[in-house]
Amino acid sequence: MTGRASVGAAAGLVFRRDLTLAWRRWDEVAQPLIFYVVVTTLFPLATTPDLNQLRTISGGVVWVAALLASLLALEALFRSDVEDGTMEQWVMTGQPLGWLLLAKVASHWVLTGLPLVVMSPIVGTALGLPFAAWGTLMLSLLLGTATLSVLGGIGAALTVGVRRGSVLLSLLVLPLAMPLLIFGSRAVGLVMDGESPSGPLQLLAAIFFLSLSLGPVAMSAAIRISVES
Amino acid sequence: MTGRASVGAAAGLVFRRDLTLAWRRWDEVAQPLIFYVVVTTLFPLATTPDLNQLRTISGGVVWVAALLASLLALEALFRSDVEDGTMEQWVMTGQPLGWLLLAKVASHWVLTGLPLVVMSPIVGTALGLPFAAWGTLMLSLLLGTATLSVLGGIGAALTVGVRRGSVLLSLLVLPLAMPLLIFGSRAVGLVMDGESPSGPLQLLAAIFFLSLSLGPVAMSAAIRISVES
Amino acid sequence: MLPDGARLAAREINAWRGDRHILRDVSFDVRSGEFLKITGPNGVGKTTLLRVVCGLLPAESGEVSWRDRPVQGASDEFHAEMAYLGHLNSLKADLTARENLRFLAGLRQALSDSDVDAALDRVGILSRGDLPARSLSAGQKRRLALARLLLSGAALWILDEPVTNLDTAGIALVEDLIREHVERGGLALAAAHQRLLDDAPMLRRLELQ
Amino acid sequence: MLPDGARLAAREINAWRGDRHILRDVSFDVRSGEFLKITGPNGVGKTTLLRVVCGLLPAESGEVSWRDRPVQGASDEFHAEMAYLGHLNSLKADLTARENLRFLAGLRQALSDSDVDAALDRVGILSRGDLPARSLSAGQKRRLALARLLLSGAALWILDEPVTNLDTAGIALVEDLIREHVERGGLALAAAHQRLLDDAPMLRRLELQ
Amino acid sequence: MWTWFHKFASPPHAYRLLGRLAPWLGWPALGLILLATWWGLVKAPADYQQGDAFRILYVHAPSAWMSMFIYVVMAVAAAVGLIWRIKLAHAAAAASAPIGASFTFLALATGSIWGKPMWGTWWVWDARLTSELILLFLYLGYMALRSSFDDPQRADRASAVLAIVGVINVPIIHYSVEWWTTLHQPASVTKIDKPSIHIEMLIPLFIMIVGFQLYYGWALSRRLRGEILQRERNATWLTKTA
Ligand code: HEM
Ligand SMILES: Nc1ncnc2c1ncn2[C@@H]1O[C@H](COP(=O)(O)OP(=O)(O)OP(=O)(O)O)[C@@H](O)[C@H]1O
Ligand SMILES: Nc1ncnc2c1ncn2[C@@H]1O[C@H](COP(=O)(O)OP(=O)(O)OP(=O)(O)O)[C@@H](O)[C@H]1O
Ligand SMILES: [Mg+2]
Ligand SMILES: [Mg+2]
Repeated sequence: MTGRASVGAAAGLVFRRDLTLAWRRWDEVAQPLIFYVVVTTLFPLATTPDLNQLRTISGGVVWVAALLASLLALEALFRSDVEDGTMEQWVMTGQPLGWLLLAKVASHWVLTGLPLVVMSPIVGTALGLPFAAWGTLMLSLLLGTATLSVLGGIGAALTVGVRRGSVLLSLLVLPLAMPLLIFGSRAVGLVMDGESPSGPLQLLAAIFFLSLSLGPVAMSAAIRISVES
Repeated sequence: MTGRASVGAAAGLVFRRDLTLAWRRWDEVAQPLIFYVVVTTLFPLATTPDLNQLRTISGGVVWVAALLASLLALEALFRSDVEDGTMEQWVMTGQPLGWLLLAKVASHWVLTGLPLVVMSPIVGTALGLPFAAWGTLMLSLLLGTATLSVLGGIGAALTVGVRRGSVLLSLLVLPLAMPLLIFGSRAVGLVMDGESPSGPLQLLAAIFFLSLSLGPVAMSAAIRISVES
Repeated sequence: MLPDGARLAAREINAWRGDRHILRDVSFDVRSGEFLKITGPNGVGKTTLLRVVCGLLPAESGEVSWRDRPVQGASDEFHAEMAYLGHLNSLKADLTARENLRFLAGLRQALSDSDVDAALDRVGILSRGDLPARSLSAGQKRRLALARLLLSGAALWILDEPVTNLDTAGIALVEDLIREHVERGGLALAAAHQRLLDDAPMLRRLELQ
Repeated sequence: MLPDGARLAAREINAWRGDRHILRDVSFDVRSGEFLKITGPNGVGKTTLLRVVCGLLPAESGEVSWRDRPVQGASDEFHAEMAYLGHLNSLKADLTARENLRFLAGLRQALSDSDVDAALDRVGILSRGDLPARSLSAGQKRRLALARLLLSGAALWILDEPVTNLDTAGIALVEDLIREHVERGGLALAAAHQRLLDDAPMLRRLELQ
Repeated sequence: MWTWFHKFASPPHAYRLLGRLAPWLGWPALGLILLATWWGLVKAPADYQQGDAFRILYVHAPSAWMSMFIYVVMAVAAAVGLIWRIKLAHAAAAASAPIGASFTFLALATGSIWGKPMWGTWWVWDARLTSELILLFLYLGYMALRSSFDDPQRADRASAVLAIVGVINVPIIHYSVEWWTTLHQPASVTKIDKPSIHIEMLIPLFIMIVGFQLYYGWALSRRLRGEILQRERNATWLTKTA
């Protein structure tokens, strides 16, 4: 034992632990991605196969699917750690809890958000999204899913101690997620109309940094309440 | 103690237990509804507020939302019962396990599927779905969500264990859900075009009875494997 | 009074966990009116043995028989006559103590409210009957799990460290429950580290190593 | 050697669970080199008291102080010096024993692989180091949780029924661990139903009722 | 000062004070609201552009403002409760939520009734309308979260976190008309320097606002008394009062 672990080292451990756990249970991790692909590929089947009509709404469809897929995975974010007593140990490490939770959220994003971003051009193309909009779609999804992970982290931390948390969680998080959806799909829409998407993208970035600064405090306050029992 | 409980009584208890767990409060009953409404409001936000354009995809949107809502809650269907040891007790009640699990799936459907069916006309109308299509939408959703619950139950039973093989099988369940989505939205599409939806509806009914007859056996086999540890 | 002449026998059980051969040719035999205490250090395979007997784990070889018929093919009949208390209490944290009993023990036996209350009273947590299991103390949870046994109507009790988390009065309670059950013609198997009915006449021992 | 002169004091703690007044004016005082054993029947409030001390439950009134400063405002400093072992083992079932230690104890102390192995060896499960925690026996899980304490580098140990599921050798191990820790200048609190260091000179008792 | 504050915030004192306060808020509220309704519907001149349809403004704008105002009050109360551990503040936040949700609903309903003649549709997915709808969901989420906890203390603190996080939405509602081009009316009354609205229309609007504020005070004190009763049901002062 070479002395006290630094905050960075502790956060790094949390991050690596979650990747390790995900590797052991990759069927769970794959769920959101499968959902995302299935929803977007089935959307034309469920609605209309006409690419011209699809194209106008493709950005929005990809965005909604990404939003819902992220939500799918959020519910379990803290649950097992609270139930098996890991979380109460984290509260008592003497390390700033907010940073540990942020590291956990980051690994969650790497596991669920990032794959959605990476897959989005393929999925979008299947819906008729033009090549020119790829960059904007990916950038907006990058910011959007990351923000959603933080906001969802707050929601998950609040609802982890209550019954039927999943529905309550979406009730809390979806309203906060609506602006993301609006700006994200507007950015894609703008670029498809040949205009500059920088306005909505900047707003997305602003929301991201806002939630990043609020997230750790709110999450750690919520988790402290949830471990009380 | 007035003697051994009958199978029907046991299945009834499982059903009531899950309702009790979920229905502790009025707001928990209302939450699936609110969730559903929120999910479907996201679509016009992300795509287009134009009702004429929305109308053509409204059936598909409602159907995709139903698919998500079923998936959202299904993942955890058996997990807590397996982890806290309830499931191994069920295995050892001497009652036919398949029926107990079917009762559990039924209560899950009553809590998540049925509210979606009931709300669908309102939600559909907000998306421009014509009155004439209400009946078909509700009937197709009734069959579809029930089938999804059973199929999802099989998937959940398979994935709850740690076995690697379960992953492949869970990947098989989602594709099984695809025909539901296709037939369901086609039925709605047909009736909106003034044609008879009975073809796809009959197919849906056939899939439902098929899954109902397969479900109990498949679920109880999968659960017996997952409690072995 | 329970049906008489019941007999549980295990013959040369071998079981593996992963790549470890945990149980090697374990045999035992318990009859109506007997209590078998299984001892041995941590990790020796007590839980493994009990779960094999319950049919929750497959054995590599050997046979478990109940009333002189192999358990293997007739597990529903066997399960209907036995009750298992594992390391886990099998409680739903969100249901009250009463509901837990009604919804789990009720799967086996048709129960009236007074049955449930009598069982809660016997294990000393009647006053906590309407608390969610989540709010019970560790020992109260274990007592609730014991109450489930009382309501199971089973002839064979299989107990894995039943006195975990119990106070002195609780240990005496478990001893009384087992004694009464066995004297009524039942059978009991328990894994335990502590003293448990060590001087009682019905005790038989199996030491794993 | 741990820093000396540490002192944990609780003054007139009152705590409620739901609408029950569980702890009424509970006070105690432990110094470096002492071990406080908390006893009392099931459900009396031992766990509640320990969790209040840890700051995991709010007290209605009263104060816990560490090194003569109230814990309330300075919980990170306090937590850095204490380690809690609850009824739950706080293990991730899918991680191996080694990984469990590295990822949980590592949050507090920078650990090398040999530290982890030494701790596993001390609690007697070194040979099980690469098994997922899910596959460990109940007693082995408890031992793994004890290994976490050894690696915490904390001056204050708060133990809730540490000997749960342990065999006779395991109980002796816990006694040795506590004795060594306390002799090194540490403090320990434990709730227990069984005998635990009952004749040791460092023992102090608190009986709840 | 601090001791005075704690005395004021003590449940028995607050309970009695609120009981005495309520009638002084309730009756004036009723009077003012009736007066403003008469003034707005009958006395004030019709709008030269919109005709009589605009008269719904006298309900719409005040209730929209109240919906935001109450949310801010709720978030501030929640923050006070969280930081200084004052139970009464949490109780005030909890008691405010349903009132705020009702005003939000009223704003949405009157807005869409007004939107039908003005914009030809009940609803559009426009930034102000959407953010106001989100406000309703926030209120509902707040109430749902509260009722999901058995323990009022935990419910207090968990819902407080949500209330504080959600307060970001309030400036978004207010500035939405400036940040995005929308159908909705830009600020005309709340412009600080010179309101671009006729004084004849302004007076009943202000009366209505004061009326709504008093109504809020009245409803809050009644609900707060209920909350206190609920929370203190085991306390000795209550058994003595009863
Ligand atoms: C459902 C539809 C509507 C909603 C949700 C809504 C919402 C709001 C909100 C939240 C405010 C307060 C904004 C603030 O002070 O920051 C407001 C004010 C106002 N609304 Fe609406 N509104 C709706 C429809 C309408 C319509 C159709 C009109 C008229 C054409 C209208 C006219 C006004 C006016 C004049 C104000 C006062 C503006 C000011 O001075 O700040 N609203 N509305
Ligand atoms: N996959 C595996 N690979 C190797 N060993 C395993 C595996 N799974 C379990 N084991 C070992 O099998 C044994 C299981 O023993 P079991 O749980 O039956 O012990 P026990 O006698 O009940 O112990 P305790 O007193 O601690 O409850 C343990 O030693 C465990 O390490
Ligand atoms: N919401 C509640 N309402 C009423 N009583 C409660 C509530 N939550 C917990 N309790 C009671 O508080 C007590 C908690 O005790 P605690 O867990 O501290 O006991 P303990 O001394 O650790 O017991 P054990 O030896 O069984 O672990 C129990 O008697 C429990 O029934
Ligand atoms: Mg064991
Ligand atoms: Mg305890």
